[in-house]
Amino acid sequence: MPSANRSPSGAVMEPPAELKSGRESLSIAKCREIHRYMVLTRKLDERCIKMSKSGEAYFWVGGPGEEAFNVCLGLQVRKGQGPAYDFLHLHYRNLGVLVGMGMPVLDHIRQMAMTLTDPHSMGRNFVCHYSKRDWNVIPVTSVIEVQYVMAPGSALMQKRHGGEGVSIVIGGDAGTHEGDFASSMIWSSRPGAELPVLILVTNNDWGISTPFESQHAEKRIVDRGRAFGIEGEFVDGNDAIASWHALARGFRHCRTRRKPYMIEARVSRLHGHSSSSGAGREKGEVDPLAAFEKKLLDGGVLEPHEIAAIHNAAADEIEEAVRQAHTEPRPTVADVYTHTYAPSQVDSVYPEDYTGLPS
Amino acid sequence: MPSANRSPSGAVMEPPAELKSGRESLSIAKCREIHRYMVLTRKLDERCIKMSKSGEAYFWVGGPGEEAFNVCLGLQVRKGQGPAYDFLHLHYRNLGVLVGMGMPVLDHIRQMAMTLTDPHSMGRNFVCHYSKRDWNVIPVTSVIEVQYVMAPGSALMQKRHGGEGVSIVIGGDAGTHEGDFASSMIWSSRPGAELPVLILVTNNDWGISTPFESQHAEKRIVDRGRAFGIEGEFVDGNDAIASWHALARGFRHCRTRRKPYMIEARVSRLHGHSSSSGAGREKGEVDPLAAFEKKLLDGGVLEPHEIAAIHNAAADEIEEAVRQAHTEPRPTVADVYTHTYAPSQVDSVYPEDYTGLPS
Amino acid sequence: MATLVQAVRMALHFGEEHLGVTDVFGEDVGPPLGGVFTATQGLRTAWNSPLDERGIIGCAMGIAYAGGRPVCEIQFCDYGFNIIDLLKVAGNQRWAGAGQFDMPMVLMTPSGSGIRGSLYHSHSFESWATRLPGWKIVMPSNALDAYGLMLSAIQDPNPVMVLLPKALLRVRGENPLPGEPADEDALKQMIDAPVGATRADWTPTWPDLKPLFIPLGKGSLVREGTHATVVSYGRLLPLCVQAADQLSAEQGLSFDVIDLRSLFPYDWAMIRESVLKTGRFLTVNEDTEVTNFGEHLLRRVTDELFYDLIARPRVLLGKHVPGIGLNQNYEMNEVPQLAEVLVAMREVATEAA
Amino acid sequence: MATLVQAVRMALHFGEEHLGVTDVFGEDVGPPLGGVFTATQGLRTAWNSPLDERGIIGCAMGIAYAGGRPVCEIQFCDYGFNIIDLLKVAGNQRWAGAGQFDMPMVLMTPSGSGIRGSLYHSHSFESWATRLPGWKIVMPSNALDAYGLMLSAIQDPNPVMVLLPKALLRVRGENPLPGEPADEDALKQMIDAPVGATRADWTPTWPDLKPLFIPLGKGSLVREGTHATVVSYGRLLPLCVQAADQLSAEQGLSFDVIDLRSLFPYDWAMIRESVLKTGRFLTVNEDTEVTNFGEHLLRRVTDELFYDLIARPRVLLGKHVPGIGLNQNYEMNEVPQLAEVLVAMREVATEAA
Ligand SMILES: Cc1ncc(C[n+]2csc(CCOP(=O)(O)OP(=O)(O)O)c2C)c(N)n1
Ligand SMILES: Cc1ncc(C[n+]2csc(CCOP(=O)(O)OP(=O)(O)O)c2C)c(N)n1
Ligand SMILES: [Mg+2]
Ligand SMILES: [Mg+2]
Repeated sequence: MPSANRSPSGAVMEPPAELKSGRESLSIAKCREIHRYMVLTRKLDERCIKMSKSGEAYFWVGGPGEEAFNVCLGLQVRKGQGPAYDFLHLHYRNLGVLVGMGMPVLDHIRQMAMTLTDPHSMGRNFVCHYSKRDWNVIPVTSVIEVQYVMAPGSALMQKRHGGEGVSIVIGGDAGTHEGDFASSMIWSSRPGAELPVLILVTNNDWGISTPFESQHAEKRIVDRGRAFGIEGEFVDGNDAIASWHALARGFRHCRTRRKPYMIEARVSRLHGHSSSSGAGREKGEVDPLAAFEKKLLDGGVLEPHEIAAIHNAAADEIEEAVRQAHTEPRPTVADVYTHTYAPSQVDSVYPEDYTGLPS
Repeated sequence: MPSANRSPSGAVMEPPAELKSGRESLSIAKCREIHRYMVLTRKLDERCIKMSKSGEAYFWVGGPGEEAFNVCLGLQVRKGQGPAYDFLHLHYRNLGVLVGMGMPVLDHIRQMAMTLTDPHSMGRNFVCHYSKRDWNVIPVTSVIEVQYVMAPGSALMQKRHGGEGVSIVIGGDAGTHEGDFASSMIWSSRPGAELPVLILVTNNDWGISTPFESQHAEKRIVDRGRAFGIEGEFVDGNDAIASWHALARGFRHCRTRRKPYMIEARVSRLHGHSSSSGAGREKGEVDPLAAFEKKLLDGGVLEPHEIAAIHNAAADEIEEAVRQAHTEPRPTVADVYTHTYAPSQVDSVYPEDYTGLPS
Repeated sequence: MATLVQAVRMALHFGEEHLGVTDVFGEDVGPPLGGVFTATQGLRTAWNSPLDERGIIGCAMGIAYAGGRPVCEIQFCDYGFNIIDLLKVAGNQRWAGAGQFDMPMVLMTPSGSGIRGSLYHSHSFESWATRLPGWKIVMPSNALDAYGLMLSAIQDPNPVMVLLPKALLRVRGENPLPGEPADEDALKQMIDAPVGATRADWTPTWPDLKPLFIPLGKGSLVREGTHATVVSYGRLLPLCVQAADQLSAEQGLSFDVIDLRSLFPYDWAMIRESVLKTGRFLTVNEDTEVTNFGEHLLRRVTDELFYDLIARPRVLLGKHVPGIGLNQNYEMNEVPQLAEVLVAMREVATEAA
Repeated sequence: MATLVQAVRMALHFGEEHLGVTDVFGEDVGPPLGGVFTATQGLRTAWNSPLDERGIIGCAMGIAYAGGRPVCEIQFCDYGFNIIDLLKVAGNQRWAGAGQFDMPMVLMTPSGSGIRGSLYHSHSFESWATRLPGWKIVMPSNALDAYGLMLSAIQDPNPVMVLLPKALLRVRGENPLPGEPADEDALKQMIDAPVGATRADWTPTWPDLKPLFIPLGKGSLVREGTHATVVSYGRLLPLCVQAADQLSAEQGLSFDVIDLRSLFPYDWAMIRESVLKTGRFLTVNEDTEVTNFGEHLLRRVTDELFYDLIARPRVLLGKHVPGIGLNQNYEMNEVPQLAEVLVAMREVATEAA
């Protein structure tokens, strides 16, 4: 929505060109885009929770309550393959990042439905465990925090390559207590060899059942970067506009100064840890989507019926994907060994795909 | 030397009752004691280096250049067995700590000479790899930094037990880059469950051949405690008087507030990393013993001939220990399996000592 | 009857009250959750730790060094691969330190497949664990053994690892624990934390449990027969028993089925005696097949009983693949299931001598 | 002739110049030291890392993901027990990720006993390493194989672990590397960093090396004979050869001695053919004996060749103890030495059929 749309005061109310949050603001067009992806993300999670309960799938994990931060992140990624582009070292809550980057919902559903066509894992891994080479999405592993030790490696290649590629790494608050979080700071900040790692922590105040304040003396996790000279900030990750700008600052710092930046984002956990803990809707947590929709309504950017239409469109798109996924092939016994080893000219036993013990 | 010895100015010069370093001072008696133990420590290291070169032993590691800090530490330990006393989680440079605590030099030499009588390891482990149950000296392992994750465990028992017992953990600067250093801070500072861990780092500016400044963005390692609210300080570990007081503050904090305290001490590495790197005397490093002796001479506390006598006495004591150790029994094939498992009433295969595979 | 996980919980309670257990801890081990499998609900000494497996093991070692008796948990054995160095130190400190310090710690962790857990909730740990000299390793296959092995694990002054078969945690035992109430609903009321808001105020009512120490190193001969010896443990043990019963009923083949229970030290006398009787040996586990603990057992049999064998000794193991896939067509074809157990047992029993 | 460690260094140089190696790194790997065993002196891409093994493996994985070809070092395999989880991820990411990403990383690390290294410079790693599906594991026993296996390790798009036998690193080869200068003093002048102050200004002069790719999965039959098959690798391989020569000279016993070189995948065809010929099998390594890779080899032999064996197949392994002791009376009695190799080989060759 171009700024020409701004109406002089007193005239017919037209939506403003920018939506405000505190002292920051963001263009209406971007807000609409963020909102649309947030809705799609939320609906996708909700549909997957349903699948985990209906018996269509065994397990659900995802990021309801993190849509604002994750979508804003996904939209700012420079996506592509190789060190000229951003690398993504994600964990199991980053649905919104991939949705923001433009992942077809069908691909997410395929992983949930454990089809052979699941491009991320061929039905092998849990949902939200992405792997996408053409977008530099490093295979997500369930092992907490190991992504933090890999990010400096890809950042090293990016720095050496030249350009503005950034290695983004993200995980939860409890996970920062693994030593790998410290390693990430150490390896990103070596004197004269600083690396463009955007170190992100989504703090939802919980590790499964364990409250943050019961284990963490750190008032702010982001403070841990100070001793290493790592710049950073704390942001309300439930505020899409604030998140957008914090991430923009982080990206700018990494892209131009080729040094690390750390952001701790306060987010919500709206459906508990995972389907293992029931995945019921939690009370008392800020809902970033509801909050953003209120802002969009209050700002006159969207009408209630427009919001409803966006929700419906998302639901329809997802329903179609679920239908489609159900028709697709499942892995069979023949798929057990594939992709264990890459073909190799210097291997006399497995020059091609793996077939079990050497024979 | 009681303060009554202080002479009015202008009178016959008598040694002062306290020796000064900057704004701090320490009693002459304590300084003499520290000095004597520093000399014994240095001589012991030098004799062991000789043994490693003469073929009497294979390998040397130790702490020449760390005598000031280590002896001051050893002298302030409350030694004894069990949670009422201090626990020591040491690494391979803490000779001076044990000497300061009163370890017979013969026990150190026995380990160096790999005798069966070596009380620390029965000739199994490298020198300086102590184990001493009656003084709560946890078995030293060569694995860098693992001692830092154990210290909170013993501190937990101490806090629960009541009293003033402290868990002391110490290691080098490079080792702080292992995740275990971060874990130690995390586990010592849990809100409401803070632990009396005295976290020490002896920074000698090197990890084997790798200079500190090439890897560490941290200006001060001790700054890493801030985010966790861990109090601490940096001290010149080559200054015995400064070290004494820094450690005294650390002990007091831990003993009374039952919370962690961190000290980073700048120390020297006078004979390189170990015998693997030749163990020759390095140039350009401050010698804490020479520095302290200069202070003692300048302050009129000791005469040159007194210092010489102290050195000679230490050398004689050590020589006698070497002679003794050479007469003592060596392990034989019969000793291979012993102490693999403690005897157990609930074990039907190994109710007593281990004898190899189940039969 | 109590489930296996209830039996673990009751053993830990007995340990707290009678065997000096000072700390039961790990990720989500304390209230409100009491463990992701409920193993530690209601325990007096249970507490939540930071999300840091290295810290957990280190803390347990420190507690043990200082005179405590800790039971720590690694939430899934799948997350125990960054602590092998610490486990090694826990296992070698006594030997290295001339026998000065005991290390009375227990590490418990769920192991094995069978809960549709995909790559990181399906690992087996025994082939790693048995490579740790200084440690003792047990793995119960039923509630009563879980109780009796846990008590021995606590009592033993050495580090003991208790591998809990994930897939069997909710299976009820066939024999009551000493002191277990007869009514399983009553037991549930007493010791299972309620779901929902009332949990915050809940305290358990513990039955009057009695000690049962199943000696480490003692197997259990759960079926007796003549045609072959089958050694297993954990998730696969009940399948071996089921197969033995089926093959007995359908084909008249009878088996010695040994529940090893204690993986190190193992009951060599029991295995030896059985193989001397049957002349045929099969061991079954689900860990990956290259450098697998079952291969050690086969080697022992070959070492000492080669000339007593009347047929090829064999193993039935998990495939050498990087993970267990979520879609059950992966899992079912990667680790042994009943069908493969039946085939392997029939073959070892009937192969021409 | 070049020493084994010089061969490794030359292979890394060849890798940097011709095979796309982007980074050779680890603790003390870069200047001035060039590795605690000198393996990385003078290399263009060598750099020192923080003292953080987890960071080293993670960084290597990140580099490989981003298109680089890293060779990282764990200073001693003894310090590689806190990284097993990362090694597992490096090995399973391809399978888990539907084959999208290659992982062309090499991890090299000194392994085994023989340098009077006490508990933490004497560990063997092969029985851990071979439990990592997705990885390939090699262990050369001489300079030429070290060169050829390292080049293949670099070239292979999968993670490859190169275990370097600590005790043999300074042993000279019997065959020249392709392009190696004939005069070993000349070679030393060219590629060994000088000791002392001149090192700072030193640059190496590299010989004009040629490629040699020893295929992964190919063993080497280093002695041929008829009485028994002996499979070994690393430090113990030369001892098996020495024993074979001695037993041949003194007792007329001849052996197939197979240098496995590649531990996974291993050359099953070569082992099989040999055992079919001799009917007798012995495998020798120094890793601890419970759940040991040699037990896997024995199991394969039992699986497929049981009825072709004319004597008990056997293993000679390190004892199940928590560590290697410093006093040599420990070490000599904990891991196989020439005397035990001689006994085991004579016994397997002569045991009554
Ligand atoms: C290394 C490791 N340990 C334990 C687990 C089990 N686990 C899965 S999620 C989780 C809590 C993570 O909390 P946090 O890092 O705050 O992320 P959140 O789920 O809250 O987003 C735990 C303990 C794991 N996956 N990996
Ligand atoms: C986990 C581990 N990695 C590597 C080593 C090999 N190593 C022994 S000492 C050392 C350097 C230690 O440096 P620092 O921590 O600064 O202690 P310093 O020796 O300088 O006192 C290294 C890398 C080890 N012992 N343990
Ligand atoms: Mg969280
Ligand atoms: Mg240092």
